[in-house]
Amino acid sequence: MAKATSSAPPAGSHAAAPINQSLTPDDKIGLYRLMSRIRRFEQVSLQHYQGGKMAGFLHLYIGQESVAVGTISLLGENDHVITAYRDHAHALAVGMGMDECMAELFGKATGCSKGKGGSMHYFEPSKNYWGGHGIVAGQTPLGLGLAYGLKFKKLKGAALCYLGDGAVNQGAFHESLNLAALWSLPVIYIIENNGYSMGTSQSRSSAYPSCLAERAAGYDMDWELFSGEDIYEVRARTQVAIERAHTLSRPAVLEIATYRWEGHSVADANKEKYRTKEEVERFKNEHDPIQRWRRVLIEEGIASEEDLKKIDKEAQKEAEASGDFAKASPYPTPESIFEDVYWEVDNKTDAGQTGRHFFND
Amino acid sequence: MAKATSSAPPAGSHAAAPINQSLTPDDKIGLYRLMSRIRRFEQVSLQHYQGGKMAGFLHLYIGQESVAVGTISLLGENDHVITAYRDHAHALAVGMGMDECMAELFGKATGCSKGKGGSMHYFEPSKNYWGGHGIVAGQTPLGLGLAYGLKFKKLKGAALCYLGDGAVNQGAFHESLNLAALWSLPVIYIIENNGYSMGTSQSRSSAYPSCLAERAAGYDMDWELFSGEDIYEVRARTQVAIERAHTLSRPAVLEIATYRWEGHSVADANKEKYRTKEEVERFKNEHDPIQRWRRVLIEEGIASEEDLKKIDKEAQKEAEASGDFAKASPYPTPESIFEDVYWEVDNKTDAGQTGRHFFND
Amino acid sequence: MPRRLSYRHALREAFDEELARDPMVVLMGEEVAQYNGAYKVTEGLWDKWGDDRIVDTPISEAGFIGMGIGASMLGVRPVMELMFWSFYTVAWDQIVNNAAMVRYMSGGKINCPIVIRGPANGGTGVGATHSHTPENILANFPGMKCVCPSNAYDAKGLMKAAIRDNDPVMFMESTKLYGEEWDVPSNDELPDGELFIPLGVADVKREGSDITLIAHGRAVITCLKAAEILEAEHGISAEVVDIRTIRPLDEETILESVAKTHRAIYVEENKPFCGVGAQIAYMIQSTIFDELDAPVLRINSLDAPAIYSPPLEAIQLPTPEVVVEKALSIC
Amino acid sequence: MPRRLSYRHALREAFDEELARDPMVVLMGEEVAQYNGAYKVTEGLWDKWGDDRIVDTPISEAGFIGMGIGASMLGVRPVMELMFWSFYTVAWDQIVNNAAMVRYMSGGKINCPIVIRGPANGGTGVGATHSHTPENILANFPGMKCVCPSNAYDAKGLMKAAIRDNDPVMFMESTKLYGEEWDVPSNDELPDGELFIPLGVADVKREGSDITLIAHGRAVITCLKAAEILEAEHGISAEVVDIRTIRPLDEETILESVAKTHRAIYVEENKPFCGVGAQIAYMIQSTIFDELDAPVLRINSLDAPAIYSPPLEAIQLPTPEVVVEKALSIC
Ligand SMILES: Cc1ncc(C[n+]2csc(CCOP(=O)(O)OP(=O)(O)O)c2C)c(N)n1
Ligand SMILES: Cc1ncc(C[n+]2csc(CCOP(=O)(O)OP(=O)(O)O)c2C)c(N)n1
Ligand SMILES: [Mg+2]
Ligand SMILES: [Mg+2]
Repeated sequence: MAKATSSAPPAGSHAAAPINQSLTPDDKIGLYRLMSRIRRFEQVSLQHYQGGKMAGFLHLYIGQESVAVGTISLLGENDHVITAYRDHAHALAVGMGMDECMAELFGKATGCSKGKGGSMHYFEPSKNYWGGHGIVAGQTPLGLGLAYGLKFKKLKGAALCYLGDGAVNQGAFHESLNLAALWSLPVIYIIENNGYSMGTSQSRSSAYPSCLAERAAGYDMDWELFSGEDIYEVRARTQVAIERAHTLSRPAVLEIATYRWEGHSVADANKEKYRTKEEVERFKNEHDPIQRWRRVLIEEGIASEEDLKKIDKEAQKEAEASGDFAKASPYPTPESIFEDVYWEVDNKTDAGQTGRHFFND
Repeated sequence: MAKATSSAPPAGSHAAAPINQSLTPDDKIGLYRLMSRIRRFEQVSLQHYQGGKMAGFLHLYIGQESVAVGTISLLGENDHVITAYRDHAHALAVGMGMDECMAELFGKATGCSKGKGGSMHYFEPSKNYWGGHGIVAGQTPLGLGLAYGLKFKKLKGAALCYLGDGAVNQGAFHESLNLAALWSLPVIYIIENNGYSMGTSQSRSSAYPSCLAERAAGYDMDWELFSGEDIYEVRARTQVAIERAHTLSRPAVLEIATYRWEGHSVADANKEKYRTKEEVERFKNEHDPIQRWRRVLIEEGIASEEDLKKIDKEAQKEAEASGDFAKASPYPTPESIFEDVYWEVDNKTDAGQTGRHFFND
Repeated sequence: MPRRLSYRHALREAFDEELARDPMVVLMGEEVAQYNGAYKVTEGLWDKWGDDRIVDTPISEAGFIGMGIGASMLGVRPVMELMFWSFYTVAWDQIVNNAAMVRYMSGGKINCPIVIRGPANGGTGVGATHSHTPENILANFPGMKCVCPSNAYDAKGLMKAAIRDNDPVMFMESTKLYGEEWDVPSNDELPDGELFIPLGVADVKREGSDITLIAHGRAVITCLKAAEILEAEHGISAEVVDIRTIRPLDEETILESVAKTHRAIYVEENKPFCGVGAQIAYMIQSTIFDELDAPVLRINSLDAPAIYSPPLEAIQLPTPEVVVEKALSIC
Repeated sequence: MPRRLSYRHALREAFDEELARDPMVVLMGEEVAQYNGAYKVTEGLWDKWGDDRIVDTPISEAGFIGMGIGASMLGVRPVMELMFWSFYTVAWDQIVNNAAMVRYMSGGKINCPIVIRGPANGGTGVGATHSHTPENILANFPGMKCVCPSNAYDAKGLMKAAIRDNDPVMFMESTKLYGEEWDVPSNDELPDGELFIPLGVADVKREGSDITLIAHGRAVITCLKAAEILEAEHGISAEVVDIRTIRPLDEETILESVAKTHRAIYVEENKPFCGVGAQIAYMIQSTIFDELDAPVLRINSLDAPAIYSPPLEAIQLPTPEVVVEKALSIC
C-alpha cells in the first residue's frame, strides 16, 4: 500500500485534469450557482438568527464553500457524505433544498430533521447525507461504518467523512484510521483545515510534522495536503482518492486548507481577538473561493459578469424565500416530542407495543 | 524537535554504552536476581492459581522480564512507572515485596492493594508505582498526567508508561501522544510488543508502516524500535529517551520487541492455537532474556553457573515463602468493603461527615 | 426428555439462526471469530460463516462500535460484542449520541438496528474495572432498549428478538451464567418453529401470594432460591417476577403481582444509587400506593466499587439469605 | 445593599480565591485561558494567573481529563472544564475507572483531588448531543461526588468546597443560570472571611407545611416559582428543599421536611428512568412510609432526547405550571 502523498501536480494544471476536462460549461456554472446559493443561504440564515428566529448555535461555512462543493460534485450513486456541525453547505451540495434546511434552523416541522436536530444536526439519507453531528469527531467512526456497509454490500462507492482541524486530536478519529487502513475500507476523511478550532490555532492544538493529514502515514494510509481555494484543484486531487476508494477500496486522509470568514459560531464573541483583522481581510479579499471561480468562468468565457450576478440574485431570492417558507411553517406538535425515538413504536409494530417505552409520569 | 529514530548503534555495542559501563558487577547480578525473582514469583503464583487460591485473571509476564527490569533499572527519585494489567514484573522491579504482591493475588488484607485490586490492579505510590490498570490503554492519559505533574512541580523526572501492542489502537493513547508532544511533557510510552493482543497478531490488529512506534512521527515525537532480549540494549536505548525527558522535557515512544511464553492470561484456552508450538519453543529456547543475561554474566566472568543457580534457588524460596505468607494472611473484613472509597470519609474529616455517602439499604 | 442447553450455547443458536435468516446480520468484536470468543459464546460460528459474517476487531471500542452504528444506518445488522460490557465506557459517546439519538435528531429518517452485547456482571474476581453493570445507565436513555436475560431459554428468545428489532438494543449477558444449563426446546419441538420472546414482556418465574420479588439478570436466580427458603423455612409464599427487559418495561405484570401480594422487593446486582430498583420502586408506589402494605424495598450490590477479594466479592452481591432477611422484615 | 453577583461571576471568584490559596490548583479545558472560556466563566483569570495556572487544551477530552486525573494523583489539584458536561461521553472511561475507582483499587493508597466542571443543562437550543444532564449517572458511582448548585451563592461556596475536597467532585453548572444574579456577600461581609458551603448539606430554600418540593439545579427555581403560585392561587404552602449535592446526599433535611408535610414531589430537568427523583422517592417511601399521605411523585424532562425546536424544548423541561398541577393532584 502506498503511504506517501502523490507528488503534487504542477500549479495551474488542475483545470487540465480529466475530471475537470469532463465538465461542461453548464456543469461549471452549476458549481458557481451552488457556491453562491450556499453563501446566500447562510447570509440569510444569519439575518434570521440575529432577528431572534433561532436558538443555539449557527456555525457558518462562509469562505469554505469550494471544499464541500468541489468534493461532493464528484460523487455518484453509491457515494456517501457525513460531516460535523458545520453542515449547511454539505447539505445543499448533496441536493437538499433551502426550504427544509432553513426551516430546520427555525425549528419547524418542515425542517429536514422535522425541527428536532437544529443547525448542527441536518440529515437526508435519501440523498446519501448522514448528518450533521455535534460531538467533535463523533462522526468519524460512523463514516467508517458507511464505508463498511458499502464493502459489505459489495457496492462500488466511497464515504466522504469531513472533520475540522481541531477534530483530529480526538481518539475516535484515530481508531477509525487504523480500522480503515487495516480493513481497507473506502472511507475518505477530509480535514477541512480552516486554521482554528474555536479560538485555538492549529499550532496550539496539534503537534504534527508537516501537516495534520500526515498522521495517516502512521497507519500506512494515503494522504494529501492541498489548498481548497481553487475548485479545479479540489476536484482533481479528491478524485484521485475517490478513484482509489472505488477501484481498490482504499481509504485516505485529505487535508484541505481553507478559511472561515465568520466566528466559530454566531455566538463567537471573540472572533476578532484570536485572528487579526488583516488576516481575515486578506482571506476575504484575496482568497475567496467564489470570487476565484468567478474569475475562472469569466476568463474561460463561460459566463459574463452579468450572468453571474444574475445567478447571485436568484440565489439571494431563493434564500429569502426559504426564510419566508420557514417563517410560515408550523412548529412540530407537542406530541411529536415522542415520535422518532423508537422505530418500532413509530411503525406500530408488535415490538413497539410490548412494554412501556416512555417514562413520563 | 527531532522526529526520527536515532540511528541504531552497531550490534554488540550496547554493553559499551556509558549507562551500562557504569554498572558494577553487583548491579549486574542484581539485574539477574530481579529477573529471576520475577519469573519464580509468577511461576509460583501460577501454581496457586491452579490450586484455586485466586479468582479472575492472571496475566503472566514470563519471557518479557528484561523489558521491565532493564527500563526500570534506569529510574531515579522523580521517575514514575505506570502500566496495564500485566503488572507483576513492574511492581517487583520498582522494589515492591513478593509478600504483598502474592497476597494481593490471594485477595488478602496484606496485599499491596489490600486485596481490593487483584492481579490487574497493583499499586505502590510510595515507590512511584501507579498501577496496574485493567482497561486497555486507560493508563496512557494517567501516565501523561504524571509527566504533567512533574513539569508543573518543576521536578526533573520522567513518567514511564507501558502499554501492549494491542493497546496502541485505543483513542486515549493517541490523544495522549498529541498532548505529550504539544506540551513537551516528559512521558515515555513503552510499547511492550509481544506480537499478540490475546489471540490477535499484530498484523491483524494494526495498520502501520514500519512499526507501531512510528505513529509517534505523526505527532512529531521521537520514537525507537528495538529488541528487548538483551538487557544492555534495553538500558542503553531507553536511557537516551530518559535523558531527553530529564533535560529537554521531551516525550518519546519506544517499541520494545519481546515475547510472552504463556497464554494471554492463565484462562487463555487457545494459547496453542493462534501461535505455533515451534514459535513458542523457539522463543523459549533461543530468546529467553534471562538465559541471555546469564550467559553475559558468565562470559564477563562476573558470576559462575553455581552463583546463578544459587540466586535462582533463593528466588524460588522467596516466592514460595510469599505464597505461605499470602495463605496465612487474613482476608479483609466485610466492613472494609466501604473503606478506601472516599478519602474524606476514611480520614474522618468534616467533609466526610456531611451527607450520606453510601446507599445500602 | 427436554433438551438441556447452556446459556452460552443458547445464545450461539440464536446467532446461528439469525445469521441464516438474514444475510445482513454480521457478528463483530474482539476475538469473536478465530479465537471463538473470549467466553466461547461464538464458538464455531467463524468456521461455519466465515470472514464476512464473523469479524475479529482490534481493541478500539469507540471505533468499531461507531463503525457498526454507521453500517447499521445503511441497513447492515451488526451484532457487536463488547468482551465485557464494562468496556462500554470507552465507546460511550458512540452508544449515546449516535446509536440512541440519531433517529431522533434526524426526525426519524435514520434508524440503527444494532445489537451491542456482552457480559455485564460482577462476581468473577476481575476487580472494579471489569465488573460494571450499566443497565440502569443505558435504560436512562430514551432511544435505547436494554435486555438482561436470566437463563438460557430467555437468552435465546430475547436475542432473536433483539437482532430483528429495528432499534438499538443493549443486551447484557452474564459470565456467571454462560456455563449453566436450562431446558431449551429445539425448534422442531416448538409450535412456531422457533424460540422468540418479544422485548418488553416480563415473566412470572414463580407464583406466590405474600410478597413479590422482582429482579433482572442473575438476581432472578437469587430470588428463586430465596423464595424456596421463604416457603420452606418461613411459610411465606413469594412470587418472582423476572422483568427480562428493562426498557421497554412490562410494568403491568409487575403491578398485577404487587397488587396481589401487597409487598415488593426489587433485587439486582447493580449499585443502588439511581439503580433499576429505584425506578421500579418509585413506579410501584406512585402507581398503586394504596395497594401497598409496606414500603417497596430493594437489594443491591453493596455500595462500593467491586472488590477483588473473592470471599468479600461474594458477599458484595445480593445473596438469597439477604433477600430472605429483607423479605421477613416486611412480611 | 447586598452585593449582586452573577452565577458565572461567583464561580470565577471561587476559582480566583482558590488559585490564590493553593499553588497546586490549576484550571484547564478547551478555550478557558486565552478565549476567557466559551461561557466566560474563567474571564480574566489567564490574564491574572498566566499560562501555568490557566491552561487551554486541545479537543481531546479523554486525554486531558485523564491527564488531570494522573496529575491529581501526584498532588496537583486540577479543576477541569468540560465546555459542556455533554462531552463527558468521550472521557467516560477516565472518569469512571480512574477518577472514581483508583482510590478503591489501590486500597486507599492513591487519591484524586480533581474537580470536573462545566454546564449540564438543556433548554438552550443546542439539540440532543449538547443537552445531557448526567448527574444521576455520575452519582451512581461510589467514589464520585456530584454537585448541582441552583444559584450564585451556592455555586461559589460549593465550588470552594469542591476544590478543597480530596475526592473527585463532578460539578454541574447551568448555561441558563450563568447570567442570572443573586445576593452574594463579599468576603469581608462574612464572619469566616469567606463563603464556603460543605458538600452534602441541603438547603431549605422556602419553608412550607403542606407539601415538599425537592429539587436540584435550575429545577429549584422552577419549584420556587411553583410554590409562589401554589400559595397565591391555591392557598397551599409548599416547602422547597434544594439538595445542592446529589452525592453525598443530605437525606435528613429531606426526610425532616417530608415528615412535616407528608407529601413530596421531586423535580429535575433530567430524564426520568433511573433519575435522581427515582432514587430520592425510593428513599423517602422506604424510610418514612407511614408518614406519607400520598405517593411520592416526580417531574422530569419529557422522556425523549432533547428536541431542538425552541418552543417544544421549552415545554420538554419542567415548568412551574406542571409542578403546580402535579402538586394539586396530591394536595
Ligand atoms: C467532544 C466535543 N468537545 C468539544 C466540543 C465543542 N466544540 C464544538 S466545535 C469546536 C471546535 C472544532 O474545531 P474544528 O474541528 O477545527 O472545526 P471547525 O469548527 O473549524 O469547522 C469545539 C471545541 C464538541 N462539540 N464536542
Ligand atoms: C478497553 C478494553 N478492551 C478490551 C479489554 C480486554 N483485553 C484485555 S487485555 C487484551 C489484549 C491486550 O493486548 P496487548 O495490548 O498487546 O497487551 P498484552 O496482553 O500482550 O500485554 C484485551 C483485548 C480490556 N481490558 N479493555
Ligand atoms: Mg477548524
Ligand atoms: Mg501484546
